[in-house]
Amino acid sequence: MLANYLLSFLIWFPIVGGLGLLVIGDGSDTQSPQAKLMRIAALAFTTITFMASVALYLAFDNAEPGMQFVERAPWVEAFNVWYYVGVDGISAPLILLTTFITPLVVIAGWDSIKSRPAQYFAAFLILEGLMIGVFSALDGLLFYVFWEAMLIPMFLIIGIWGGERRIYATLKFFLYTFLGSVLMLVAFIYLYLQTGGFDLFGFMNVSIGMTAQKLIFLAFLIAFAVKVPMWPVHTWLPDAHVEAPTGGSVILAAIMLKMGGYGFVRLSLPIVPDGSAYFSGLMIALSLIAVVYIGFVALMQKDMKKLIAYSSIAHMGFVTLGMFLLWSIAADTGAGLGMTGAMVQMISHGLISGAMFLCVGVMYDRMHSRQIADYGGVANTMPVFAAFMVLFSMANAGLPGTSGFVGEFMVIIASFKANFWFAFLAATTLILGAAYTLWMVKRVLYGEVANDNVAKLTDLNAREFIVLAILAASVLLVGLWPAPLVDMMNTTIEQLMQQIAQSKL
Amino acid sequence: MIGLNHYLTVSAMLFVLSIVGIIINRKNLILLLMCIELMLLAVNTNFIAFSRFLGDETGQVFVFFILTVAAAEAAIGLAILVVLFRNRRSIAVQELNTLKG
Amino acid sequence: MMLHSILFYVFAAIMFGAALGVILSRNPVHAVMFLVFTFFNAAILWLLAEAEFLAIVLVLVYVGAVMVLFLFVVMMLEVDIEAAKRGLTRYAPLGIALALVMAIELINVIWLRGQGEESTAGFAVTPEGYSNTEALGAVLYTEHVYSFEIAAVILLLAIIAAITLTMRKRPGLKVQNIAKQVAVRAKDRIRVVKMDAEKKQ
Amino acid sequence: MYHYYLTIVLAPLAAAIIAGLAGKKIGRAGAHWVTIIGVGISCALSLLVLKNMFWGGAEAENISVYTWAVTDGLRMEVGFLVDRLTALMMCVVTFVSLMVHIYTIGYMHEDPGYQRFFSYISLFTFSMLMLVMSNNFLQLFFGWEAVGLVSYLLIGFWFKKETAIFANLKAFLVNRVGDFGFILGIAGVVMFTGSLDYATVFASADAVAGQTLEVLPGTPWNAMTVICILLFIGAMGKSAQAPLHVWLPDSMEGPTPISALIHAATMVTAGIFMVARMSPLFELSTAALGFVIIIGSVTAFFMGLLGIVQNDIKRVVAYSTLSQLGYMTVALGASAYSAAIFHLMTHAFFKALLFLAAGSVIIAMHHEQDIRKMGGIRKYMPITYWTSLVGSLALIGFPGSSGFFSKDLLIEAVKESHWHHGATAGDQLTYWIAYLSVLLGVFVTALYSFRMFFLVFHGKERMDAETKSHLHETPAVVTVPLILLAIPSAVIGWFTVGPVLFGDYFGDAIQVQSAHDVLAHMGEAWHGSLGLLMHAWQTPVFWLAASGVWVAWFLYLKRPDIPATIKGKVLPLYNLLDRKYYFDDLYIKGFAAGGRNLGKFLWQKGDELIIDGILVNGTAKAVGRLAGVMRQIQTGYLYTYAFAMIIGLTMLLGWLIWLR
Repeated sequence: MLANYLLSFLIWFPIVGGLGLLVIGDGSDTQSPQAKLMRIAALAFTTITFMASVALYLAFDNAEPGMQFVERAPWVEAFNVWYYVGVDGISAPLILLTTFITPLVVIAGWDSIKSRPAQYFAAFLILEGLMIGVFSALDGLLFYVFWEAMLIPMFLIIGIWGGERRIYATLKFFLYTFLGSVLMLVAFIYLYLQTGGFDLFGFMNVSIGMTAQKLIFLAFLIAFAVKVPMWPVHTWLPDAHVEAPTGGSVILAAIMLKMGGYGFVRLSLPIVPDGSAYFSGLMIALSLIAVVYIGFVALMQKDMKKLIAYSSIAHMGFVTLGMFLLWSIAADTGAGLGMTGAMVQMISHGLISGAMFLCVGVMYDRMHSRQIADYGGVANTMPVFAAFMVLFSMANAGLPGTSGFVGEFMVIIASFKANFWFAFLAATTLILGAAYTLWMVKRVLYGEVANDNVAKLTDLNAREFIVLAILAASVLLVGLWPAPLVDMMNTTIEQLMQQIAQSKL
Repeated sequence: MIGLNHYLTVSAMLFVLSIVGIIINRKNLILLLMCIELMLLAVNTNFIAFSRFLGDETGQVFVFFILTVAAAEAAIGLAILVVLFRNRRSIAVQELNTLKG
Repeated sequence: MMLHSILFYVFAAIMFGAALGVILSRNPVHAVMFLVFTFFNAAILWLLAEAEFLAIVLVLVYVGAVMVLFLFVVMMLEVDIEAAKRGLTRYAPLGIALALVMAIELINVIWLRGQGEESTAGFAVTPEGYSNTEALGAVLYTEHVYSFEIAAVILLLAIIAAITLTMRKRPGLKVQNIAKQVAVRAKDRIRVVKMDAEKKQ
Repeated sequence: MYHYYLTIVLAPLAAAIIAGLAGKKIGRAGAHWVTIIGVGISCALSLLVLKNMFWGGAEAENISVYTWAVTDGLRMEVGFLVDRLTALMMCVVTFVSLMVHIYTIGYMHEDPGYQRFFSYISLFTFSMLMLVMSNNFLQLFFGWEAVGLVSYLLIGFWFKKETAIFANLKAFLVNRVGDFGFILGIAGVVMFTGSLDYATVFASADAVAGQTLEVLPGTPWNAMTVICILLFIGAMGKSAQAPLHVWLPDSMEGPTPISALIHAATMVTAGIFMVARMSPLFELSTAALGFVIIIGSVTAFFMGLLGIVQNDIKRVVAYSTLSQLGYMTVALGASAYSAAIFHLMTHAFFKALLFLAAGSVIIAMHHEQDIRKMGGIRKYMPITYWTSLVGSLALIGFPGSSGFFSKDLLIEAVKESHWHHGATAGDQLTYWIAYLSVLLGVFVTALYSFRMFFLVFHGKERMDAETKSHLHETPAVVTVPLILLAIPSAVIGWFTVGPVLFGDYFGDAIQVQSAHDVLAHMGEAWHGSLGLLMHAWQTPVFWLAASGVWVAWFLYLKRPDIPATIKGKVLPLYNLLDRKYYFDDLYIKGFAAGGRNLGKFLWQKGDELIIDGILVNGTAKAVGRLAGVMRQIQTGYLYTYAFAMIIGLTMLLGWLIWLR
């Protein structure tokens, strides 16, 4: 049965493709016929991967709370490490998001990457496979290997194809995330010593003392908080985004940030529920700080990419807020709503922030500037683009009917059950999100044509139009009819909530 | 009676003296080498005392080897010193700071 | 036994003074001589401890070879003695304090934490007919023969190292290159020039 | 009827999508035809629905269209609740929207963004229909925000104009402040009832009223009061109640047709409609009703005052809208929901009329909006003149006009409300504030309406010669909607007042507790429209309105020199009014600038200085600096290392001896 190896196919097919590109590709410029071949090959690989993930979606059983498409084979027998992968309602949507975004990134980088296109696309292909690996790994060590390996292509993408301060940004990115994940490894080793294996389900079932739970939670927290990123370990993100090439920013915002949220759901909550309960107040506080504090910070950004990066942090605050509401809610229902909201928010943020970065990329390709002050009146010369940008901005501001609203709505409702003031602070995003996004829109798109450069702008070409149109359609689809997405998660989240609610002491 | 402790004391005094020698002589590399020889002497004395105290000849065998190695060391050390002097016309310790990057 | 103790104290005191001389004398030649003297005294102390073989070796190897080497070097290098010995360093007080601390520590170890009665008593009396040299040889060539070989290699190494380090080619030195001399060919040295016969008168 | 409802909603949406996406292909005419047909279908079907309700005795229908999402026991659906309240609103919305569509053909015919504009206004109609037809809070919020979005797009339609794009951002943000409260209110509803569906929520409302919520620790508040006030904050944003009214006057920067659409018939009425829809909840919290009525009174009176000093023709109408919305809110607070909705309806007609008439004048004046540069236009534009007169008379409540019935009865309802009969001093205070506000508001309304009317249509011709030479009546696409709107403005009150207010038209759609039911009380003394008309002369309302008109006539036609004198005498007061009570200054210099400064502070001090500067790069720098210090130890002299070794040895020995 091919379906038995579907996940492995999803993981390794793009990696093999990427390695192939690396082997065949040389450092030629974008104009050569060989570079063209590389692009087409990269697109083919990502598209086939996406098709395979569609197959995964079609074969996915919404009613099954456990793992599906499980593959298990011994890897390092001396340490009881397994090649153990599988998906459930939490990871499957994220895998779909990954395979959905990557082809778009390939198309977006079609001819805006001037140097070493083969290596550029290869990096994205390998990255895609590794990210799918993270989302599907069920063995701690496998998870860790994918998690760390993922840093390498991203490090290279920012470091080679990035902007002027790319070395600073990429180092900051690398050090931050690496520091966090090393602590995760420590936690894994502790759990390995307790269970004699790296099986995540073994980790979930073993009982752990309170002190150990707290320490494990903190180790996980540092690893995942950096990735999410949560305040105050967020400062790598704006720098990394500003310097990364458009495709890098898109992947970073759309998928890599989700790793943090996914880590919390997959590891922190089920493995150390009591530790999570102990620190849930802290988590909620940090999340709310992210929403409010970062909202204000985003308001004052002069660089569009920085602004979107900060708005990403604020939106990811909703994710962590939704996840840790359980222990603040007295009633028996409502926490699942927060969790679902958090998951939906992750998917939605992947689409929206990806789209926003692509929008900035479209302008950057033409003007080679990300400064808001260099723009003004772009809507006059690029009306179609302006329409897309307004749509995505509205989605970013959480307008109902777009995907940005779904998660925020659920999380706000759930947080109201927990505490009025949680909801109050969370809901400030309605004002702040609109303020920073639309103020940027006002300064960039509206007004008279600001300068000659803007006057010379040309509207979207077919390639850009297709990418943005696909994203716009998906943003609207999730916003108007989130049921398919939510149904996919429901059973798993229900089971997860029960699991978390039980003490493991 | 003269026993272990007496020998140990003597060698300790010798050792401390050689340390003082190393510290106060920063001008002349030869003197440093000589202090090291003194130090080895102190160590050897210890070995002999313990060997006698325990009635085990192995300690003396050690001294034998130490003497061998010390002779080799002195030979090479002096050779280095000669080469050094030849190249820099000085063996003053304070001028030998090429270790500092 | 009384004599034994007196001899020990006397030679220990002399050795101590000689060691002081090593570190304090201004002239390196004097320092070397003091060092030789120190070694002699040490050898006597070792004799008192009935380690005759090593005492002899110390005198032969150290005084006879190493110290002479030192002396050679000192004399050969013609070091500007006065300049080299001018004044104590600024670290001296600290160094001396440190040395004192260490001395206190060592005394502490030796006298307060020692084996008590046992360690202050004299060494055990050796059996009749005991030969230190023989006993040492017995273990050295059996148990430690491997180390012994290595020590020999180390010495060889030291010889080679010392030679290679100090050897140099002086420009303008007239030496034979035997290999070159042997390898020489006739045609390198003799060129046969063909000449036209001289005109007959 | 399901397909009817679906068509009503989707026709404008489809039209909007066609006009928006295929605008270039179908051309200008195609764009206006497709949208007018779309809205026309909606309007016709809405009228049919209303007819079925009114005369056919059709029952209210609650239909679910599709399930948006279900999770954790919370069903989120999209569906329609069509009862009599909804039917009325649908008709008002679609009818006014249709008029505006037709009018736009004339108003915007030179504009390059013609198709886009039609797309927007159709989308607006769709959003508003979604809002009023919703059967649950989620969809209500969707419509709520969607009208906010489209108003943002419409106000900023002329996106090259700096004032317009400032106004649209302001409008959206102020609305968002309201929505902020609204979404919290919805969250409260979900918390206490576990449902978003109106029917379920209303059914469990009584149970909620007994519960408390500790907003501030240690002080339990009535849950229903908290929910209702939060919901009403949303209404304050949308219906532009003080202090969230600031967006509305500025939004006049948009093209005039959307002023009519937004400010007369649709967006601003959303708040009023919502409170009426939520009457089962609001009825359970007297405190919330008190909050509503006070906010309404303040808005009704003080915003009216501002109309007197405005010189922009559209802004005068805008402030009048604010004031009238205040009236409606007061009615809501007095539990006279039907009166509020009735006034909403009549107001929709005459205010749309006034806006469109103002737009007509603006077209004729070549986009001059300052009333000081108009005057005596009556003879050039007779149709506009007469329709404006109808609108103004309706606005001030001239006996017989639609405004008369709605406003007179509204004031009467306030007078008779439970606040008047309340026992506590607070009740009485509330009553007097509300009653005096609405009563004095009548005078103010008459004054500013006719000030504008006289300045525009009568008196000296103050425009320049160039404009004057081109001055003529606007084309039929403009005047026909004026006439079509003037008719209901004049007469609709006659035959609807009885059934709507006293005939139990709304049935279950609006629920009022019997103790609060002022309209039922008034209904006992109801003798038909004619009877009310006969007694019009005896009410203070009439005389206040008349005196307002007289003062306007005296000050602006008879003795135009006096206003300037008055202005000089009470300069501080004038400044206060001219600067709109300094609300804008407070918001822009206080909140907006404060927010920006806070953002700058957090960014530069928090992120860049503390986190990045001190914690992140500071750590790196500290390591570097430490290494720099440590490097000094590495002198490169052998004896230093030897010395260090000896020190270490000594310390190790010391540790072994003494410390271990």
